[in-house]
Order: sequence, then C-alpha cells, then structure tokens
Amino acid sequence: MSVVVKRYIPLAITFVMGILMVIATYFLAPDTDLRKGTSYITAAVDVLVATAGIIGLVVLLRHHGLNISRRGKYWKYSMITIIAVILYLLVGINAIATHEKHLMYAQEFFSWVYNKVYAHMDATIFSLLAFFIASAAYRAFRLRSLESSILLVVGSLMLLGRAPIGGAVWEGFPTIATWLLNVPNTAGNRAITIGIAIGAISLAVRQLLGVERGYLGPER
Amino acid sequence: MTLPKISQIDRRYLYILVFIFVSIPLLSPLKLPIPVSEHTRRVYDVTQALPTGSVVIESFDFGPATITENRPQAKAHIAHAKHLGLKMVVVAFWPSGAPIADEVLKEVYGADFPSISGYGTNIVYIGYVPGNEVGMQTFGDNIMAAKGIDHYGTQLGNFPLMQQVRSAADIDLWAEWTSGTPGEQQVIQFVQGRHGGSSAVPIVAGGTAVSVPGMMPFYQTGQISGILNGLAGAGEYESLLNVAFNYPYAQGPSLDAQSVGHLLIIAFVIIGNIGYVISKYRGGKSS
Amino acid sequence: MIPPVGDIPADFSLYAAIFGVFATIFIYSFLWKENPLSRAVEHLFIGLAAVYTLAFMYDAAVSVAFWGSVEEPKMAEGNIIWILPILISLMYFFFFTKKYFYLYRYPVAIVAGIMAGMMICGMIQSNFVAQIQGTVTLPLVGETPEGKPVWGGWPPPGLNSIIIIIGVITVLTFFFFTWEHKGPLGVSTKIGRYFLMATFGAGYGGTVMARISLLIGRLRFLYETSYQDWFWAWYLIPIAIICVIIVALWERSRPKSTPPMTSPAKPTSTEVPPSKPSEEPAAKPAPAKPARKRKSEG
Amino acid sequence: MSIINEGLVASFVLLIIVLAEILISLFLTRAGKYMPKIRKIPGLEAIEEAVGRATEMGRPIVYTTGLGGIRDQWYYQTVAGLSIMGYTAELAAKYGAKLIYFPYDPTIVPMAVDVMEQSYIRAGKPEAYNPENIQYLGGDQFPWAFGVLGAVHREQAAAAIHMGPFWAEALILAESGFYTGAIQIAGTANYHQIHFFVVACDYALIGEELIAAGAYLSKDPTQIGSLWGSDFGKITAVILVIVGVILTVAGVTALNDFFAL
Repeated sequence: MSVVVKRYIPLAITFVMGILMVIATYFLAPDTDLRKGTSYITAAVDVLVATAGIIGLVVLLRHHGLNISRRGKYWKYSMITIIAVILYLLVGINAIATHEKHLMYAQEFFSWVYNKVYAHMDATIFSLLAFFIASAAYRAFRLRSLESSILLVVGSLMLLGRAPIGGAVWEGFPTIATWLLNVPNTAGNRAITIGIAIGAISLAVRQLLGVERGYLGPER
Repeated sequence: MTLPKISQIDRRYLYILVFIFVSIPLLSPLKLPIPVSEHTRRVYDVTQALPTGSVVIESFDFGPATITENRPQAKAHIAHAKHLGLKMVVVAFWPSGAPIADEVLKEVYGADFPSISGYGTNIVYIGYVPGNEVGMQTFGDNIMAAKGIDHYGTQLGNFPLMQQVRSAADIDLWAEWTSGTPGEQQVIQFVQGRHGGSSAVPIVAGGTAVSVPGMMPFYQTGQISGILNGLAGAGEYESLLNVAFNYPYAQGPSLDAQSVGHLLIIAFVIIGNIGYVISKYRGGKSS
Repeated sequence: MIPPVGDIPADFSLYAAIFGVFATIFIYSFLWKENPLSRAVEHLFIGLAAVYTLAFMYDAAVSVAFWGSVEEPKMAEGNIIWILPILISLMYFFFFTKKYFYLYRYPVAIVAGIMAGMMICGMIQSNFVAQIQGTVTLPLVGETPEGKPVWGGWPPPGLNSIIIIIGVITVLTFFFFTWEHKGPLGVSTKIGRYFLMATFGAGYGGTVMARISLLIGRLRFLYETSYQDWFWAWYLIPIAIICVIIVALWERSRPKSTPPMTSPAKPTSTEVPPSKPSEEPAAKPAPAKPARKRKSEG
Repeated sequence: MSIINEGLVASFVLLIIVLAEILISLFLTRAGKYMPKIRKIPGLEAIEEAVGRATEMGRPIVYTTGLGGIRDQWYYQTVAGLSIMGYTAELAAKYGAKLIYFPYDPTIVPMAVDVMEQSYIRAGKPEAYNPENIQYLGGDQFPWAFGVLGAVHREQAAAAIHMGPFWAEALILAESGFYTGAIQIAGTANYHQIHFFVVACDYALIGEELIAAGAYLSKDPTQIGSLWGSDFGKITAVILVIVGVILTVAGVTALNDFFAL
C-alpha cells in the first residue's frame, strides 16, 4: 500500500501529465477551449512550485542558525546571512502589506534594493569571468595535439575577427570569423543539438515509464 | 627569468594586466573604425522593412548581470521601432528584466512614461510574465491568460493595442533580447514553432557573445532572421542608426577596450604556448 | 548620474552606489584569495538572494493564480478553481515532517510530467526536425536563395554546404554509445571530434568577447558614474583597495591557531598522486593535466 | 481540418519513429534478448577515482547540478545530474568521504535530500547521512556561484563534480576549482558552455553523454536499452540527412514537402 502512495501514484501522475501535454500539442487545435484548458495547466506550474521558495529559505536559515548556535566555523558570517534575510524579508512583507497589487517585486523599495544593491554584486561576480578567462587562456590553451590546436587556432581567429581591431589590421579577419561561425560552428552545434534532442527524449521516456533512478526518490 | 618559466606566471599578475589594459581605452578612447557584420545588418533590414503600424514584441530576457551587452541592443532597437512608427508590446520573461525594461522605456519615451499619449495604442509595457518557457508558451497562445495586468497595474483589456494583439498570430516581429534561458530557443520552440514558423513569427535576437554561436544553426535555417552579437552588435547597430537618424553612438570606448582585451588574451595564449613548446623541446616535464 | 527612484531619497542612492563600489572591489579581492571581506559580501549576497528568489516565486504564483482580468478571471475575480494548484503546492511542506515526507513528490510529479511532455514536443520539432530540414535544404546545385551561383565565388556556398553536412554526420556518430568506434566509424568519429573542437573554439572566442564586455561594463560603472558631477569612484577605489590590503595584512598577522581548513593540508608530496586521466580517445582532447603540485593559496 | 495540428505532422511522425525505436530496444534488453555493449565514458569512470582521492586526503567532494530546477526546460539535465549525485553519494558513503551538495533551485531541495538519503541507505551507512551536507545558497545564479566558489576554497575540496545545466558560472567554477587543486569532472548539455569544461576541467561530459549518464551508471538493462534506442534515433537522423541531400541534389522535393507538413 504504502509503496503505492509513495511511488506508484506519483509515477502515474507524471505519466498522465506527460501524455496530456503531448496530446495537447499535436491534437488539440489552437484557439479551442480544450487547448486553452491545457494552457491553464502549464500556467499553474508556477503556483505548484511556489512553496519551494519557503523551503529553500528554511533550509538556509536552519543551516546558518545551527552554525551560530554551535559556534561553528565562520559563525559570524552566518549572522550576516541571517540578518540580510530578516531585513530583506521585512521589506518584502512591508511591500505585501502596503502595495495595492500585493506584488513584492513591483514595490519600489524592494526592487530598489535589488537594482541598486544586489545588481552591483551580481554584475561584479559575472565580470570575474573576464579574469578567469584570461588565466584559462594562459594555462589551458596549449598546442598539445591536433585537436587542441584546432580549438586554439579557431578561438584566436574568432577573437581577432569579432573585435574592431581585427578588421582594422586585416579585413580578412571578420570574414574568417563569420565563416567559422556560420559553417563549422553551425555543423558542430547542430549535431550536438540533434544528439541532445534524442538523448532528452530517451530520458523523458525513462522518466515517464518510471525507470530512471535518482528521481522521485528511489524505491522506498 | 628563463623562457620555460614564462609558462608559469602567477595568475594574479595576469589579472592585474587585464584590469590595467582594459581600463586604458576607457579612459582615453582609441577611436577605431567598426565594420558592420552581416548578422547586424539583417536585424536592421528586417526591422526597416516592416510597414508602419506593424506589431513588434520587445522581450527583455536578461538580468542586470548582462546589461552591458543586452541593454544597448534593446534600447537601440526600441528607438528604431519608435522612429519607424511601429507598435510595441514590451514584456520580460525574466523577473530581473522587468525593471531594466522600465528604465529603458523611460529613457526612450521620456521620464513620465507610461503617462504618455501613445501608451495603450502604440506601446504597452506588460512587465514580467511569470513561468519561463511555460509562460512563453501561454503568452504565445493567449496573451491575457499569461498575465492580466500591465507592469503598472492596469488591466490589459483596457488597452486598444491589446484588443488587437491577442496571441502570437497577431504579431509581425519578435525582438528577443536575451542572455540565457528562457531566450531565443524557447521563443522558437514554444511560440514560433507552434504558430506557423518563421514566416508567421519572424524573430530577431540580440544575445551575449556567448550565446550567439549557439544561435547560428537557427540563423542558418532562418528561424532567427537577424542577430546582434553582444556589445559589438550593439555598437554596430548604433552606428547604423546613427547614420539613419542621428542616434547617439555611445559604445565607441567600449569597443576599443574590447579590441585591447582580445589582443591581450591572444598574447596570453601565445606566451603560454612559447613556454610550453620550449620546455617540450628541451624534454623537460611539461607543466 | 543617479536618478532618484520614486520616493526614495536621492541620498539613499548615493549610499547604495558607494556600497556598490566597495562590493565591487571586495569581490575582486577574491581573485587574490578568499578573504574575510569577500566572505562577508558572499554571505550577505546569499541572504538577499534567498529572499529575492522567494519574492519572485511568490510574485509569479500570485500573478498567475490571483490577479486576473475580466476575460481571464482568477481568484480575485472569484474563479475558485485556482485554489487547487495552491493546495497541491502546500503538499511541499510535508518535506518537514518525518512520516509524510513523501507527499512532496506529488507536486513534483505533476510538474515533472508537464515538463517532460512539453520537452518531448519542443525538442522533436525545433531540435530535430527543423535542424535536419535545415541541413537537407542547404544549397548544393543551382543557385542559393539569394540568387548567387552555388559554385561561384570564394568560398563557394556549395562547399560550405558540404562541410556542414559532413560535420553534422560525423559529430552525430561521435555520440554513438553502443557501437565501438572502430573501422569506418572510427574515422568518422575522429573527424567529428575535429569538428567539435572547431565548434568549441568558436564558442570560446565568442565567450572571451562577452566576458571582456562585462568587465568593460563594470569598469565604466566605476569610472563614469558620478553624483552631481562628483566622480566619487576615483576617490573610493583607492579607499576600498586599502581596506582589502589592511584585511589581508590582518589575516596574515593572526596566529595560526585557527586554521581555516577542514583538515590540515598535508604536504603535497604525500598526496595521492593524481591518477592519470586515461588516454582513451573520448570526451577530452588532451586533458589540461593541471599541475596538481601547485597548492592552492590557502 | 486535419487531426494533427498544422505544421506538426512531420514532427509527430518522427516522434513516433524515435519513440518506437527507443521503446523496442528498451523492451528487447529488458527481456534479455540482446545486451548492447556501451562504450566507456571516461568522465563517469573517473568519479570513483575522485571519491577515492577525497577519502585519502580527508577533504570533501563538492557536487553541483548547475542552475537546474524541475520547472524549467532544462530539467532533464538536472534529473541526470541528480542520478549521478545518487551514485556519487553512494560511493562517498561507502568510502567514508564527505559529499557536499549545493542545490540551486529550491524546488529540487526535497528531491536532493531524498536521493542522498537513499544513497546512504543503499550503501549501508544511513547513520553517516547528514542533512547539513545539502546547502541551499539562494536560488539566483551569481550568489549561488559565489557561494560554491567560497565553499570550494574554504573547504579545500579534493574533488569538484559539476553535472547539469550550466550557464555563465561554468568557467567561474571550473577555473577557480583548478586553483584549489581539486580534481574536476564536469558535464553539461548546454553547448554554449561545454567548451569551458573541455578546456578547464580534467574530464568533461559532452552533451548527450551527460543525459545518458544515469542509464550508464545504473547498469540496469532497461535503461541501457534506452541508450541503445537513442543510438537508433541518431542513425535515423544520419539517414534522413543523407537521403535528404541525395533527393535535393536529384531535384526531388518530397522530403522537404514532408518536413513542411
């Protein structure tokens, strides 16, 4: 009994929903009521997972709370996290309480914190990549074999062709870069794309039939 | 320092070099000329060919992390569409794209946007549409099922433009500014693919330079009609608009810095390999 | 210029921008080494992110289930059916109970099913059919769609077509799992791997471009943002850098009684020698065998 | 008014063909009629070595599944990543190494807890399972990436395994993991990021290899059958391309007309 409730019913639900979406795409004509009905099911996905955000927050608070109470490693930093959560949450709750449409995100102060505080850190971490890419270029691009040489040469030609200076030095560089992008790159990416499509469908089949392990909790 | 050692420079020196060299052109621009690539020109031509009154979706699907690349692309295209008298429905499928779109619209239409005369007839800003690709699919099938109100809280049904534009079947161009997922591929899969292909819903896309190679197969098949490639694409588009109607060309110093950055990276590759090759010939242990 | 936001005083924006400069430099200090300042920014950032994630998940749910329009009534307009997904969503909370833990699987199962179904259809159409279609319609004889001769000019479009077709087929063979890569198949996979490397090279070139752009954006923020004609970043950058240096010195001067590592790092020579990545022709061209003797800067 | 929606006939027919290929080979292997030999995927073989190394060094293994949740289109990579996580956790439990998992999307936190606990039970060491080893870092890209980065440096991870959908953070993780001296195994099907893993990591799983990993590691005939079937799917693609090209050169438009249906 219990394994039915724990495992087989969820698997059956997955199967039914999956088949339903396939049927909706191929057999329900657009603009019919049935098709509209399935569009409500897809829209409901966001409602279905909404509570997970709270779970994430609780897991985070529990981790850092335990760390503080145990005076574990870096517990002072855990306090920063907890204070940040509480303060920002207060802003959000205030937003829900005062804003007419009850949207946290549209509230000015909440999105102000995002745009003026959060966004700086976001963009900075992203730009760390410029440095990492420099060190990766320096240490990893070596003429070891024919294959890595192809990678290196194509990458360098792209660099020259896609920046204004390449065209200023020799007008052939942009042409070569465009050709590389349009021809060999298209071929490789297209094959990867096709391969991924097949692989993903095969995984979806495993999943809908309930044979993929490590998903929905293995047999318990 | 012996030669093989130059393949073992501490990475921190490289970081400092990157910081300094990229800074120089920003502080004193080099004013290099920029060639316009075929992909950029296609975006311009496709937009230019639309008759006045056509409906364009401007989709802001990027976050603050990539505003350097995507924001000037989107801003230039919106200014272009405004100049041509096209009707625009502006959306964001990324939550973080919504405030950026608001900012851009305020820059193009003036600070009192949306309290301007054409709002509701020529342009509507729907704001964040939740649901990622699912939201996109719902949006393509039935816009008002995806979201009932615009960014500023007004019911969509009140706008004449939204009475006219009900689903993806009613639009003439989808301009997708994206740095990830959902992005151009999701529009292709869940909107264009379900509404009659690229002839019915042409797409122009602006991507970060990372995602553009992945867009090429779709460009080659015509599923995407034109591409703005990162910051360079934005700069090229700005220069086209600059010729057409004196749109300010602001990306010059950035593109110069870009050139210097690329040369520096190539220099790193070469230096790294010199040390590698030499140590290989000496029969030493490769690092 | 920092435009004032709504009713938030402009001074606030200045403080936020100053914070932005400090945060930028502190995060860059991570490039030197993991240090208390970058750690503090990291923890602050994670806290904000958790709330932000919650906020937009909440917002998405509310705008889907609660606020509708006359045409599409939702709960606020009296359409009670939308309470159903909300109730199912609450089953997630059984995650916190020991006994009914498994009930969280129900919303997961529904969503997974929907996504699997949607993915199958999307994948087969745009990643399979359209890509094959795009390959077989490449110009090989006559004229290109633009009206140019297929075998004229340099490089001739026909040659490009042939290269793409060969590339697609050979790379596809690389992904065969249940046939040994021997004989003709071995040749094909080898060519396929060259194509893959060219693809990766093009991707890498594009990425370098994007990443440099990001750095440019950050630097322009640092150099060009001003407040009432006061380019404060010029003054703040040195201050922030001095902060980083002070903290670095302070860390170095601290007694080593509290080593920041989980386990005392053994001298490298006694470490397990990095087992050799097999030289089999596979995923990796030539593994950039990292010099593992290099210790991290701990 | 046709039964199948306009423009989707070709994709439906091909979907049926591909599904039939997968299902038939799946049932053949399940019934024991044929057992295909799978080529080695070195990246997956290396996981055991990475776990062993972590055990001997007494340092943890850091595991991530990228920016995947169950509510996005890339969730299939997350599912694949979770499968490999289960396998890695089982090995870690067996050898007594510490595995820290950093979920990105809050929706997969319960799934991760479930998978990890099951793995420890399967390895016969349920008491070694510690829920603290699943650390949520805020469901946004760069806070998450920076959090993983900080953790890799502070914990001096001996191994870093990244399997799932990755975006810009791929190189942040790969390059900085290298400087802590961690052995790095990574895989993604996001082709715009694969090259980073190929360049910067010790082992990389390219595209479909990641998706196939769950089946590869399970050694379960049913799942291996689905891999065999997906090979037939690729052969179908190759045949379609060759036939299509020949027809196009010969001036026959039948196949193109079919695709346009």
